[in-house]
Amino acid sequence: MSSPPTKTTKNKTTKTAPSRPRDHLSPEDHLEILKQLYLARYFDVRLIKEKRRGRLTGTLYSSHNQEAILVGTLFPLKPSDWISPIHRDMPAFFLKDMRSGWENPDRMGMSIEEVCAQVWCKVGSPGRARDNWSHIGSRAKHIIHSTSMLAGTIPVAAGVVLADRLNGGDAVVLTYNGEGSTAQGVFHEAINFAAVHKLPVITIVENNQWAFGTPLELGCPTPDVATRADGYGIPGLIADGQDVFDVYDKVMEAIEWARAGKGPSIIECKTFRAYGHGDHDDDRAAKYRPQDEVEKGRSRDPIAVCKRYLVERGYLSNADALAFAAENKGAQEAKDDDFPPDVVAYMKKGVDYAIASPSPPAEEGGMWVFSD
Amino acid sequence: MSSPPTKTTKNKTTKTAPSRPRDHLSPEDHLEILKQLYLARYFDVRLIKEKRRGRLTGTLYSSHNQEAILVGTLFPLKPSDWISPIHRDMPAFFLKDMRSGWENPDRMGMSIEEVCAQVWCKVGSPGRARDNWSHIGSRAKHIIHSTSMLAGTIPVAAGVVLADRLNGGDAVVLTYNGEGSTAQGVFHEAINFAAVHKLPVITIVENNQWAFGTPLELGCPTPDVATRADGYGIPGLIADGQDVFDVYDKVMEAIEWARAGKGPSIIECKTFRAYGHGDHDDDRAAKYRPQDEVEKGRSRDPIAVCKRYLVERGYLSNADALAFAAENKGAQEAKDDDFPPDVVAYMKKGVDYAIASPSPPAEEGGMWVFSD
Amino acid sequence: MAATQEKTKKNYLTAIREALDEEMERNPDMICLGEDIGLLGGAFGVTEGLMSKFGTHRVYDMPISEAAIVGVGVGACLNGKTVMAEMQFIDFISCGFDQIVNNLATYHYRTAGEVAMPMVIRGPAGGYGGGALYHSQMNEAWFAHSPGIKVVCPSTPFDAKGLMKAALRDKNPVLYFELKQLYRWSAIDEVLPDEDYEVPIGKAAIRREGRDVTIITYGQNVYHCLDAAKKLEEDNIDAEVIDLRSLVPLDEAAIVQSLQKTSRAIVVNEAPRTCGFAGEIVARISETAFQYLDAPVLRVTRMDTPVPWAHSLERYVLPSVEKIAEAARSVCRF
Amino acid sequence: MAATQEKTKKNYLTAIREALDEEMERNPDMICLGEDIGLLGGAFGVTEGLMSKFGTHRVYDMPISEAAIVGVGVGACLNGKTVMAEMQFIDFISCGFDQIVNNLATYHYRTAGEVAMPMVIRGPAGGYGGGALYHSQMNEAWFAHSPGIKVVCPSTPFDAKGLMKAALRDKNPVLYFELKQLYRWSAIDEVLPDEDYEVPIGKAAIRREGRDVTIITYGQNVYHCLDAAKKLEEDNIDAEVIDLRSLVPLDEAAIVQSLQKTSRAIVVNEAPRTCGFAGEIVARISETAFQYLDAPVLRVTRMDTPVPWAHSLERYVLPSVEKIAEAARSVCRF
Ligand SMILES: Cc1ncc(C[n+]2csc(CCOP(=O)(O)OP(=O)(O)O)c2C)c(N)n1
Ligand SMILES: Cc1ncc(C[n+]2csc(CCOP(=O)(O)OP(=O)(O)O)c2C)c(N)n1
Ligand SMILES: [Mg+2]
Ligand SMILES: [Mg+2]
Repeated sequence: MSSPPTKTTKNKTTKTAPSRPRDHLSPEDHLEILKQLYLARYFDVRLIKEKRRGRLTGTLYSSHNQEAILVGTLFPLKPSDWISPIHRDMPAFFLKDMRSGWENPDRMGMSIEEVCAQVWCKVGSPGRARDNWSHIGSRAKHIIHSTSMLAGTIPVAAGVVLADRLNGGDAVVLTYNGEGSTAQGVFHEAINFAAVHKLPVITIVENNQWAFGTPLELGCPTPDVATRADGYGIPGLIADGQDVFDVYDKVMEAIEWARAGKGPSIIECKTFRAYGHGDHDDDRAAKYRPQDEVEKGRSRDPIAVCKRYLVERGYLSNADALAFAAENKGAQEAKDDDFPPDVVAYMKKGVDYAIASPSPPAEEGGMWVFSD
Repeated sequence: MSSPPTKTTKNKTTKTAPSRPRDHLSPEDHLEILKQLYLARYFDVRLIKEKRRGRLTGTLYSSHNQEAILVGTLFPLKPSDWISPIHRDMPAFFLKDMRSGWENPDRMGMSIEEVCAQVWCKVGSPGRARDNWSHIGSRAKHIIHSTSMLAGTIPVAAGVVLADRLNGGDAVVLTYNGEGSTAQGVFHEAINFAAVHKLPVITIVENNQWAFGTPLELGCPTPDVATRADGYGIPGLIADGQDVFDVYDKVMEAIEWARAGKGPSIIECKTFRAYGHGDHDDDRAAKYRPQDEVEKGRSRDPIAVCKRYLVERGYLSNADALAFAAENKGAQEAKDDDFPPDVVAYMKKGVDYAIASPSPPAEEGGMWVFSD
Repeated sequence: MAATQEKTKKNYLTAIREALDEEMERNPDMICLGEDIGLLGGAFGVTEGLMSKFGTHRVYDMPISEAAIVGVGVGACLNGKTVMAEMQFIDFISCGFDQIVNNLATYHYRTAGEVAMPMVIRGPAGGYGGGALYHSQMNEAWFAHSPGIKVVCPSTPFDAKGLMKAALRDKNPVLYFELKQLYRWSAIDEVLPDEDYEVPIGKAAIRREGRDVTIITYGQNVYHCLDAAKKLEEDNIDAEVIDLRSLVPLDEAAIVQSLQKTSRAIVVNEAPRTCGFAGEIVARISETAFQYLDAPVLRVTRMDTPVPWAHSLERYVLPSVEKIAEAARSVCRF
Repeated sequence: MAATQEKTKKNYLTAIREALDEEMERNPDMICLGEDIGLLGGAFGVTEGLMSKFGTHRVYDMPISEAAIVGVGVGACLNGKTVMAEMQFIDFISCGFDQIVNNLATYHYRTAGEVAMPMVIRGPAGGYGGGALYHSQMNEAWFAHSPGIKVVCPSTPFDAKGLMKAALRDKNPVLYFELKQLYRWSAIDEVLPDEDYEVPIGKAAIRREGRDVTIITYGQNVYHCLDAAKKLEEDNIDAEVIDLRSLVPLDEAAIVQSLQKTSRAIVVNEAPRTCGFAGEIVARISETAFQYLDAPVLRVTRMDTPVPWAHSLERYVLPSVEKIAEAARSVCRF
């Protein structure tokens, strides 16, 4: 035993253009993807500002700099597919099935109003403000509700698609996880089960290098989290988490694999957490994370990366690319006019609704313990 | 994603002789190993007979046909190394550190008397008959006590060697597990932690193809359980569990790796469960397991395999090999004179002690809840 | 001819198996998850025959992964299934604990009623069999303390079948404790009704009427209490024995009604004493029936120890007929 | 000059941190395991400074693996270490539940005393902070019901430090519940002794003397009870407030002594009602002090619900000064 085993998981990006799933996207799709990146970023920026103004009570787990993962994973889904987002994935709730139309009331995603009502802790939330932050979901919209317990939703996801298969469906499910969460026992139990039964469970690992105050190497023994897939004999892909199209390609591969009945996979998206773990951690994070690491990690803004690609491909003019300069701006710097007006207006509807929505009546605290 | 990832774990047996750890064993060591196989087998045979005569109350989890794993993993250990056996590893308790002398009262293994007293549920057990079957241990002898919860002792093993390292020791720890147990969440948590800190935790997987009534493929998605190692970037070796020397070689490799500070490893020993899961399951097992599978699985008796090798190497004469014909005999068939007399005598001491030992006084039921 | 044929009595285990079988038949959306429940038919044979009858897509031999068993069940319920999840021994439920108390039990609450969780988690429980620390537990109190799960524990074949049916038709998660010592205890075999029936969750049964003291219990201790009641006749004490059958929800009315008559009570169960369900009953009585009490309510429970292996030790820590009778005498003397 | 300098008061969090720091110094065999406890210094900063002072070989930033945190701790104890294991929130203890109740808690028992387990598991607990279902739990009853673990819950900086020291010197596993709402609540800041001290495990404290009714509580509810006691003065009710500090072992003598004086009691805690520790106290009182009672013992607890998020909801289900005062009035009216 003189050398450690060679690694099977490698970045499978280096294919040539013709077979890339992204090439089936229309020019409009490309622009829509950029728009969704703006929306995800604006949502986050807006909430951070609201929180600083003292208008929100909960902790904010910013998805800044990680938006390409959300947009890139959600865009390839069918409406009937399932997802289970966690704390850092708030925009996923409304980005799901955005392709069916931002204003379409029947789309299989939450409305911005519902999501904002949740953030504002109002009764208009799909969970009527009974559990906090990202712990919402919707059976109707095929969004799994999570608890706080990290990785705890992966077995649930497996059960959902098990049932779906029994019902003759062909849905896949995407579960979202931080790299730190992959250390949980239930991560193993669930993926093992899914692999045994070749269930269409796609585990998205948002590897932002930090789990709260703990760096990757103290939570995971291998430099790539995708390596965890090797233990189950399932594909482990690595995507550039700053590049929405690379994420899109990898997820599309995984979806096809899963829908064909070949089973689960893990997609590691390499990224970097822009701020503290939550907004309460911003100041401390500045101490435990080296400044140069932070600068490097934030140097490839997903909006900028996307724009560059769109310009290269001729989908976006240079002038349009410069029009809304949200990229490379912190939450405080970024102004409303750094974003397309329809993005700002969309969010405004959500915020207005949330503010108008009442707090839940106290007696509801005692309700719904049991179903009758 | 057209093909599943290639497998990194392969059987590393096919080395040429000179570098094999076994070649450092003396002729006497080779004969001692055969003797230990006899002893492990005789212990099991004897208990099955005692149980059939109604003299034992607990369930017996026979290690018949799996003895090469116990002897082959324990022989290369230093006295100060740690082990944590589970239900199918009863002989491990007394086989540990047998090289320091079967009768040596200071050796770092349990006496046959202690182990028999446990089986007979008597106060002479190291655990004073407070918990059943294999749930004994000894801090003094570096044997970790297990609970029933499968894989639950792996984190304990990691903690033991973590502490040992802090104390300046160089001990390794072997944990024993069935292939079915590797599906437990805590298996993942513990090996992940050990891998992060490169702790000398060697996970022995006795892959006997069945977990109670569940075949391998319903518990593990890959044909080789050693593949689980790939997920942690640690070595996963496969040994022929019927061949005590192959097991010895692989464990020796893992021990050197671990003592050199290179971290944990998993050693899968391919074997086959001879009987039912426990003796209560013998009749049902005959129904859920195809008869030809059972016959094939039992066709390479570890005693026979060992003898053949010893004869080939010239350590054992053909005549001596025929002298005690325990191999290929079921528990009912095998007679005392199929075993070397000193093996039978050794066990007899244990049984006599156990029978003479009293049941624990009732009041002890209320004792030792807390330490004072 | 069939009419005159004597009906066969059935044991507790068969009663559970029949309920599972009939509900699998009745409800095509029901699936079963557990270790060794299919090919083998379960460690005790409770699920024997289910896989061959209903197929591998309705009966799953799961990996040894209690958290995944529960979590997968939660997902299946979320997507329209009814789930029976077996714990091979109820002791191993601790390995799936988080999924039960934080995910399954709270799902309906968190979603303001959007999602129901029709799951039954069942498994062999209880001591008195030499099973030692990890094959003897009665850990119902952990779950009674976790809002959102119903908890039942039948003591007869009739109740075992009827409560299982009720549990599998309930929209809420139900923890169903079965006593492995009762599985094949022929003394309690019963003829079961031919027709479909349920035993409603939340209703206690009076196993023996009496005027002097109420003995409140459930599970296999019911039989210890009945034996103790017989013994107490010698002391001219006429004991009433209540078998709760359901712990959550609890039939408080049955308890209060009995206390109005007897004014004295003891509570018997085999779980560890501190924070066990016996204590809960004492507290409920204090809150709802204090005015009827002529004596303190005493508990006969396991000592605050694990269940040890050796017979001598196990008997020492668990409730016994003698300990029950003695406690009853003591409250009657008060 | 130092002598005349005014001593600084310290908060609850600092008291815990000082105890950890001093014990790490005193006991070279002590190690700390937990998520984000090193580099970051803990989610709340309780372990701040420990890693830089004692090094990465005594303070471990663990993977997000509660079962491994406990299990590794068990192994370290087995091999001579004293372990402090942090749960980032006590709610996550459910993910390490099996290792605690079946492995850690029973180790001494199973080995007939061969092996002691000097481990303290601690973590932020309790509601009233808008933490919702998974950042608000008080799940002490699960562990009080699991023989072999001591359970403590300090309410003041002095007790927090003294109980932590006692816990870290105890040979048994101790679950140490700290109230996150008290961490930095300056109203309870105290000057802590310069010299080393312990608060013995198993001793209650009387926070207010009174003649009419005994209010038994612990944790942050101590302050609600003291406020209620003040309110009750308006009704000419003189309440005694007992802060248990330790649940296992329990200071029964303190309770009985108080009841001999007051003859009336209520019990207040923020855990769910059924099978919570409040019920246990009612049962103990029934067993040991029934003869002194002039009224039923009532409980003021969380409703049998999870802790919901929105302020309106959370307040509705948790004990409040008003609910406590009302229960006390009601037993005094009885
Ligand atoms: C079982 C469990 N243990 C601990 C926590 C506390 N916790 C919340 S987020 C977090 C860090 C998560 O890191 P990672 O998975 O990398 O996700 P990220 O926050 O970086 O997106 C921790 C430890 C938890 N929520 N659940
Ligand atoms: C956590 C847990 N779940 C379930 C069981 C019940 N159980 C005992 S042994 C066993 C099968 C073990 O199979 P394997 O690991 O392959 O070991 P083998 O018996 O084949 O040696 C099961 C399911 C247990 N002991 N612990
Ligand atoms: Mg992370
Ligand atoms: Mg096996």
